[in-house]
Formats: sequence, C-alpha cells, structure tokens
Amino acid sequence: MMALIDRLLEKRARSAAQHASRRGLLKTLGGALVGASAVPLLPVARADGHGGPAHPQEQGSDTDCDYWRYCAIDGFLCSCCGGSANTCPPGTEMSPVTWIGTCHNPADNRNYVISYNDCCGKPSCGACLCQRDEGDRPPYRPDKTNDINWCLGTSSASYHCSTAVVVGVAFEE
Amino acid sequence: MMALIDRLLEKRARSAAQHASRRGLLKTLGGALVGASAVPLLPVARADGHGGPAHPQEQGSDTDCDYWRYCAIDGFLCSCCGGSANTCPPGTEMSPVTWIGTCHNPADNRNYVISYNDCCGKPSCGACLCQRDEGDRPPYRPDKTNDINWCLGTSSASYHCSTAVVVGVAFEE
Amino acid sequence: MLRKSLLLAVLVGICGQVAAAEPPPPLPVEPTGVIETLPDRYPAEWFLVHDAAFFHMSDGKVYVIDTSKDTVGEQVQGMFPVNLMGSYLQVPSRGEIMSVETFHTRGTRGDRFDVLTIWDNANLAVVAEVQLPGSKRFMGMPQRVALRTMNNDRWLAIFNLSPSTSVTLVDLETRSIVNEIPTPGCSFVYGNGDMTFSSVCADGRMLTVVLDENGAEQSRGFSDVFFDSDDTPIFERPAQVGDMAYFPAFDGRVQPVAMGASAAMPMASWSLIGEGEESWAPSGIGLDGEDDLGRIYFLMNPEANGVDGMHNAGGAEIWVYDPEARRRVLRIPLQEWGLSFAVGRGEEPKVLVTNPVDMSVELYDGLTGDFIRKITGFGQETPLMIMSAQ
Amino acid sequence: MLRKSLLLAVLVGICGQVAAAEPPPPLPVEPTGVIETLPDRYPAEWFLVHDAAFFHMSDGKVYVIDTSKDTVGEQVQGMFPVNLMGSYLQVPSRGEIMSVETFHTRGTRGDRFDVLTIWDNANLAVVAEVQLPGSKRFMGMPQRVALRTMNNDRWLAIFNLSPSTSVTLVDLETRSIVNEIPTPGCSFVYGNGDMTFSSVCADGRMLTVVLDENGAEQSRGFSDVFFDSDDTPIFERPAQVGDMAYFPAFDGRVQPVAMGASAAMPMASWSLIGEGEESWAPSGIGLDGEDDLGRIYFLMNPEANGVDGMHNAGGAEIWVYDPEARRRVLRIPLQEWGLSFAVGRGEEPKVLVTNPVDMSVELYDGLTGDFIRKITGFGQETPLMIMSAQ
Repeated sequence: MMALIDRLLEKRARSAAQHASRRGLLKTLGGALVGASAVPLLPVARADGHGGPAHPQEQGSDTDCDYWRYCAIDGFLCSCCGGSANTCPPGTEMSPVTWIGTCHNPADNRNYVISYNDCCGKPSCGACLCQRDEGDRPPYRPDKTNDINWCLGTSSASYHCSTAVVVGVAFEE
Repeated sequence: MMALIDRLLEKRARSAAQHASRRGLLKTLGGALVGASAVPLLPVARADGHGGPAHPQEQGSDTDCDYWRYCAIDGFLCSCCGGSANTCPPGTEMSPVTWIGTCHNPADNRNYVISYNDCCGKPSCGACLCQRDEGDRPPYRPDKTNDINWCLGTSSASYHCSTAVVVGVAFEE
Repeated sequence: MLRKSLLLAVLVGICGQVAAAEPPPPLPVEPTGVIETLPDRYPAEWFLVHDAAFFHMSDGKVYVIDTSKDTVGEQVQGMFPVNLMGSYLQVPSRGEIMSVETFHTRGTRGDRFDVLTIWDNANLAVVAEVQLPGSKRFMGMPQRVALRTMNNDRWLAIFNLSPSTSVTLVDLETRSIVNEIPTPGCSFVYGNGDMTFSSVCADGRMLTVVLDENGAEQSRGFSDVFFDSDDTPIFERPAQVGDMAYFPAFDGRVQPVAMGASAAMPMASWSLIGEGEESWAPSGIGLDGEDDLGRIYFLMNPEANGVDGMHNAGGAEIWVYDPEARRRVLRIPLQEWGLSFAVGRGEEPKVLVTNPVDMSVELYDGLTGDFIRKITGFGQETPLMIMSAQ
Repeated sequence: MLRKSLLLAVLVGICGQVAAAEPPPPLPVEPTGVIETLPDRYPAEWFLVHDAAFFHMSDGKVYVIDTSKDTVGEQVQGMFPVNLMGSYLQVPSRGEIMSVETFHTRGTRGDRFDVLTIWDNANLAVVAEVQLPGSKRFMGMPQRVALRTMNNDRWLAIFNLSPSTSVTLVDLETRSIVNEIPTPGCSFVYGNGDMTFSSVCADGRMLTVVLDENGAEQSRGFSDVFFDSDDTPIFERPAQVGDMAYFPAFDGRVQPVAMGASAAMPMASWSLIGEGEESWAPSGIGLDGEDDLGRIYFLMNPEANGVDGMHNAGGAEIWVYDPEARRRVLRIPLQEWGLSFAVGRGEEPKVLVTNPVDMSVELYDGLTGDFIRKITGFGQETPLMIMSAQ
C-alpha cells in the first residue's frame, strides 16, 4: 500500500539505536499493477490452483516483515489485523486493483508473482507496518508505485491492511 | 473537556520516572454547568467588564497546566492551539454550554468563577493536554462532570480544545 | 547465530538435494477476495479493547483480541470503528454488537448524524443502522452503563445526555425507535429485570422505570437518598453479581444496590479497605468488574482516598472480594499501573488491564493474581476501556 | 528552589501589603465567543506542517506553525483538517488554501465524497466547497505537485489518478468545474506558464498541454525522452527556480527541465555528488526545495546511491546548490535524520525538516546550516510533508 515509515511503532518503542536503523527508516516498495494500468503485466505462468502439494514449502512467519512474500509489500500486514498473508480481516473488502511483486521463495528456490491486494473499508489497522521498497517508482509509473492508496474499485477508499497472495510462478528471465 | 490521560504526550517522550508521575496520570476535573442544567449555578458576583484595571494581576503562563485559571480544566489548552486562555483558535466555534470552576488567583488573592468553554468543529488539537480534577463528579452530576463532550449546542460535535474565561468574582462562602 | 547458520546450512543442503533429485511442485495459485470470519460467540479468552483515540476522536475503534496468544498476529482477530467517543454493547443472544456513534458529513464539520450501528459477531460487518434523532446520545469517556438490552434482548436502551437526560428505546427486530423516556436528573441505564431499568440521580437516589410490552412507561419510582453526590459520591459503574450492583464509592466503601425487577433498593454499604489501608481508594475509568465465581474486582489507588480529584487516576493494584462475606480474597499487584480493566468469563477468569503508561494492555490470572503477558503493538492509541467477550 | 521560595515570599509579602493597603480592582469579566484570526498573508517564518496521520488517515490535518517562536503556545497558529491522504495548495493572491480531500458518510464506509474545500487564510474557515465527481482524485503520500493554479490564479488544476490519469480544472471564481483533461500515461501538474501545464510520463517524456481561455485543450505536445523510468528514474518533485524545474534523479543527478510557457524542454543533467560521495543520493518524501536567492536544496542519503529501494528513506544532510554554477554552496548536517523539508521565503531563508525518528520538526538556518530549534508536541502524529507559508 502506501509508502511510509518503516516500523514506526517499533521505532517509538525503542528510540535508541537510531543510527543503526536509519537505512530502513522509510522505504517504499515496488511491483506492478494488475488491472487498469496501460503497462503490461509481468509474464505469469499459472501454477495449478487445485491438487497442489499437501504441504507446500514455505519458511518463516507471515507476521514478520522479512517473510518471503512481502518482498514488495508496503503497509500494515493483514496477518496482524485478523486476516492472513492472503485473506482479509473480517468485515473488510479486498481491493480488486493491486500491485504486483516478484518474490523469491527460498524454500523451493522459485520466483513467484505476488499480488498485494489491499483490504479496505475500515480504519488503518495500525499493526505490523512493513515496508520493503525494491523496484518502487514514483506515481508517474502507476504500475510500479506504492505511494498511492490502492483501495481503488472498492466501495470504500479507506485503507485497512495489505495481503500478499501467490498468483503464479514467475517465468524465468 | 473530557477526562483523560495527564500529559500523555509528555509521558510518551519520557517513559522514565513513571512512579513519580503516577499520581497525576489520569485526572479529571470538576466545575458546574452553565446553561441547560437543572442544577443552580454557583453564586456569581459580576465584575465590571468595562473600565477595569489596565494591568490586572495574573501570574504564570496560560500554556502551563498549572496556570491558576485551569484549576478545573480538562482537555487540550486552546492557548497551545492558536487560541488563548479565553479565545478559540481560528475557524472553530465556541460552545455556549460549559462547565464552571472556581479558581483562586494568587496574584490578587481572590476567587474567580471560570467558564471552560470548549472550541469545537475541528479535530482534536492534540497539544498541551491538561487535566486537573478537583471537584469532578461522575456524569450523573452533569453540572460537575468533565467525562463528557461539552461541544453541545455547537454546529459540530467535534472537540478541538478548551478555554478558561473569567466570568466573575466568586462570592465568599 | 551459530545455530542459525547451522540450520541454514542444513536447509540449503536439504533443498539442494531435493532440487537435484526431483523439484517439488510449485505453490498453488491462491484465491483472492477471501475475507475471514469469526465465531458467532467469542471464546472466553477474547476481550474487546476500546481505543477511543483521544488524539484522533473521529477514528475511534474496538479491537477484538485473543489474549491467550503470544504474538500480535495471533492476538488480533479484527476490529470495528466506533466513531467520536461512541458506546457499544455486545448482545450474544443475537450474535451482534450494538454501537452508538456520531458522524459529520465532512469529518469534523457538516451535518451531524447519530446512529446505532449493528455489527454481526461473525463478520464484524454492518448488518443494520438506525438513525438516532436529536443529537442527544451520551458522548464522553467510554462507559459500560450507557447501553443495555431489555425485553429478552429485543430492545436496546440508549442513554442520552445533552445535557438533559433520557433513554431512547430501539426495537432490534424492526430496527426502529420505540420510545424515548425522560429521566430528568438521573443518568445511565442499569439492568433491573427485563422490563425495568434504573438510573442514578444527582440527588443521591435511584430512579426505576417500568415499561409495558409496547415500551411505554408504566410506572416510575425513586429509592431513598443513599449518597450525597457532593460529599460522598459513588462511581456510576457498578460491579454486578446476579441482581446486586456493587457501586464503589470515592471514599473506599462499596454500595450494594439490589436490582430485583422492582424499585432499585440500596443496601448497607461496607468498606473495601482495612487497617493500614486508609490511603487507598477505588480509581480509574473501567475500574471494576465481576467474574462467574461471584467475586467482584476493584482497581485501587494507594494515594486517592480523601484526595480530591484522584478518583479517575487509576491504580496500582486490583483487589478482589467475596461480596457475600465482604472479604478480600486476592490482591493483584499490577506490573506498572492500571487505568481500566475487564474480567473474562469462566471458572478460571483472566483480567485484562489497560496500562496507561505505555498504552499496552496486560493480562493477569484472576485466581492467582499472576501476571501472564503484555499485549501491545496492535495499532492502539488510547485503549481507555476494555470489555470481556460475551 | 531557593530562588523560587524567595520569590514566593516576596510575592506573598507584596500581596499582603497591597491587600492591607488597598485591594486592587478585580479582573474584569471577559467576553465569550471570541475566535482568533490570522493575517491574510502569513509571515515568512510560518510553515504549514501536513500531518497525514498515517495511523488515523481519516483525521489528517495541517498545522500552521510560527517557527520563530520558542514555545508550543506561541508556535501553533491554527490548523485545518485534510482528510484521507488529501492534498492542499496555498493561493496567496486569493488569501485562500485549496484542499482536496475525501469523506465517507459513515467515516470509513458509506457513500464517498471527493471535495475541494476552500479555506481562507485569515479565519482558517471553510468559505466554499466544490464536489469532485468520479472518485478519481490523486490519493496517496502528500505531494507538492498534485495541485496548482493557472489563468492568473482563477483556475485550480487537480491531478487525478484512479489509476488512469487526468487533470480536473476548477474555476475558483464560480466554484465550479470547468473541464477534465485526460493525461494518459502522464502524471502530476507542473506549472509551465499561465495557460499551460506539464506532466511527467512513464515513458520518460514530458507532456505539455495548452489551454484556451475557456479551459479547453488547445494543443498538446511531448518532449523527447530524457530518462528511463525503470533504469534511470527521476523523482516527480522538482526544486523550481524561475522557469526551471530541477528534478533530482535516483542516481544523484539533477535533471533541469525548462518550463517556459512552451513545451517543457529537458536540459542537460548534472551531478549533485562529487568525488568520495559516490554512495550519496537524494532520498525522502518532501526531498527538495528552493529559496528566494535562487538556490536549490536536496535531502541526501549517505547510503542510497545504487541501493534499490532507498529513495524514500530520507537523509542525513541537506545539500544546497547554486544551480547556475552547478556548485554546492552549503551542507546542512541534520541533528538526527530528515524525511521531508521545506524552505521559507525571504533573503534569510529557514529550513524546516521532519525528523521521522521522533516525529518532530526541526528548524535550520538556510544560510549557515546552523540548527536553530526543535518544534514538537503540537499534536502531530506523522508530519510527512511541510510547505513554507506563501
């Protein structure tokens, strides 16, 4: 979602060690837009949505900003707001217009296309602010920007939190 | 205005010395209601509004919570919000319904009746939260409570800040 | 660090082997548009934390928190907004939450709308709205006695203060207003039988109003004067066990009032404090509660007794009493300080306390008094009031 | 403490004497209902601090701050709300502030209204509102190039991104919408003469649109490609001196674009960084500015150059340049860190910087680089963008 202050809440709690964390102080993230953008999508090889492995390989916690799927996320993690990495919290609405990142899953050594659908219609969740800014561009590249509110096409423009949904395996370049 | 956390912003800044400040952690304030209340007002001897002394005696700063007029105030001090001890910040509306305190002015050794008119119609000012709770009673005594939003009779119910207006000299008891 | 490096090496080894042998199938495509749901009835470990957002009053909200978990991700179950110092009430028989809030068409300006918003537990979504006329609903610090249901949870009684006082009655089946009952000089709505409510009056009496099946006033009556609101004030928020409401008093007494479907009847008061405890008094916002074992809880301030203006400061300990025996059965010393608390359901009640120093909430064991965990970082600004999930 | 005690003793003595001799007249009764006003044009020491309230987006606001003063009481002049990641523009010739914001009828739900709210400088009160159709206005991190006036300050051009892009033209005299000009593939509104605006395009060109006296499009044209938005992106926010817009680039260059009432014309770029400074790059939200002396300012990050994703992290210093000489004339080392800044008017410009570590704003001397004072505690949550008073 929007660009913002990296782990602001944490920062408030521990205002020491400021120099060490400056690098990550404010980062925004990149990706590509699914939907109305004129810019073409990244090539996507659709993985099989049914009959997949019973235990797909993923490592780490989906409430950590370092989680592999969040390589291009920016906003409050829905997994800290009553949702999960790929579902919205109760009573919110998932935005159909999203931005996209390509993230490397270290567990199976593949690159996946991740859709960062925002959940909308309630106030800012406020928990687990996470920002990883690789590939972000200013809003003149709407397909690659996170400086804007992506609660577009939803009944409410109020941003609540962001998900990270696996929508396919990225083609090798 | 409403009861709240004493100097919360300051507290966030210096979370040390917690024990020392516990006493003042959350205090609400008392007074009596001007306006629609069924409970009679405190007796008031109107001072002359015109031709008063050119240099009336007051001590202290009207942005300090300790200022003499604020003996029964509760809320954001309008003097920190673009107003003053007795005027509202630009673009707000002064509530005609108020609560009242009787404060001792050490500079002339008199007790004055102070009207705590709220300024309404903009978001919480957020600066100089000040709470002094003497004489406060629960809302079953609306004339003496500060647990409620006193932006009553204004076009907006949104609370912004609180003033402390001298409305007379209190009769001696 | 060494362990982590070793683990990584092992994992890399495994992955390398797997990749060499046979690449695992890729992660499946996941559906979009999935919205989580919650149970119709919330577990006893869940609490509702009301962040009135004093510095951003037009963005108040209630967080639904599972206090039995260790991480924010597991703790936060959802939230719903409660705008501009609103009040809410859980109605478990309906699987709904009643929220009274105020909006302006332009945020903090424009036309004002007071509404009853009805949320369902399972979806935390709006299922109905009833507009409340008159710009009169009680608006202030969060209260537990501003709303209650009557008539077998068919009606919602909403306390109004503008500053004249009344009770608006809403039919929760038809989502419409039934009646408004004036309560001049008296405030709040206390349960007192299914067709009766009581209010506490500035003159030190209790008002009791009996309604008929249409929601019209059938009769009203007053108790004797049992306190002086200037000199011996009680708090407006009682701990409640069965038909008995235990109102703490500023001076450290507890004032029982029998609420037995007839006129509220004040009983003899008794003291919460013993020898050597003369400086202690109840203090706080959500300063009392009760559990399913019939015990009552009070937030106690070690310096408040007799000190004018200390009654809302919060306290350092929670004291638990057997109200029948009028005996303290437990002291819960708080880690830091408490401003509000609530007691959970069940035979092993937990106590969730707002720590106003860092604006966290902290969980304690209601049987042993032991500190269990601190819960914070869930987005809260000023979590001024807590309710246990019902 | 001794001095205070002595002072008290003296005061008591004086008061006692006065009381004994002749009591002074009492304080006069003061009028109620008095609302402060501000000057039509704000002094050069004033800045507008945009607190977008990222954690409470429906309660964004702008504080008007006198940075020449030492205490919060003297510093805060007033505030106005800017709801849900809004944008605003000062129009000093009209004594007004244009604010584009979004409301829902029920706070974060219900019908959506995008509006242009017009505030007057003197009263910080709403003087007019224009509803903006289409739910399309740019909504995101605060920007300096989302709004601008044209046609001798008669029109306001409003940038839309939904995510298709366009510019809505509002007549500020009639308070009505004049036209909407599509700008496919191009974003923001840059001044380029009074009847012309330019936008920056994803394909690395500038679009320039010429309007006629009715606000209709007369012509449009594109510059040559002058950057690659994937590989050599520029920031969208230029420092501006006269007709020249200086766009900082991610890689530490500055890209001048002549905005001379004709098609925007990119000029040769030059580097902000010298030998031994290869790791430095511009970074931040409000990351550049200009002063009345013709100098341009950039917020510089010591580790951002060549590091993907560091362009919005803010910086440790502000570097000041003479753009004609392409020469750095000052380094302003910040006390802690900077995220956004603005430069004040006048011959002795001051620089106000958001310090994101403690969310304060800090004032520096634009001629010497000296730190002057920290300003905080005025109610701000996330003061993400600053503008100098115009």
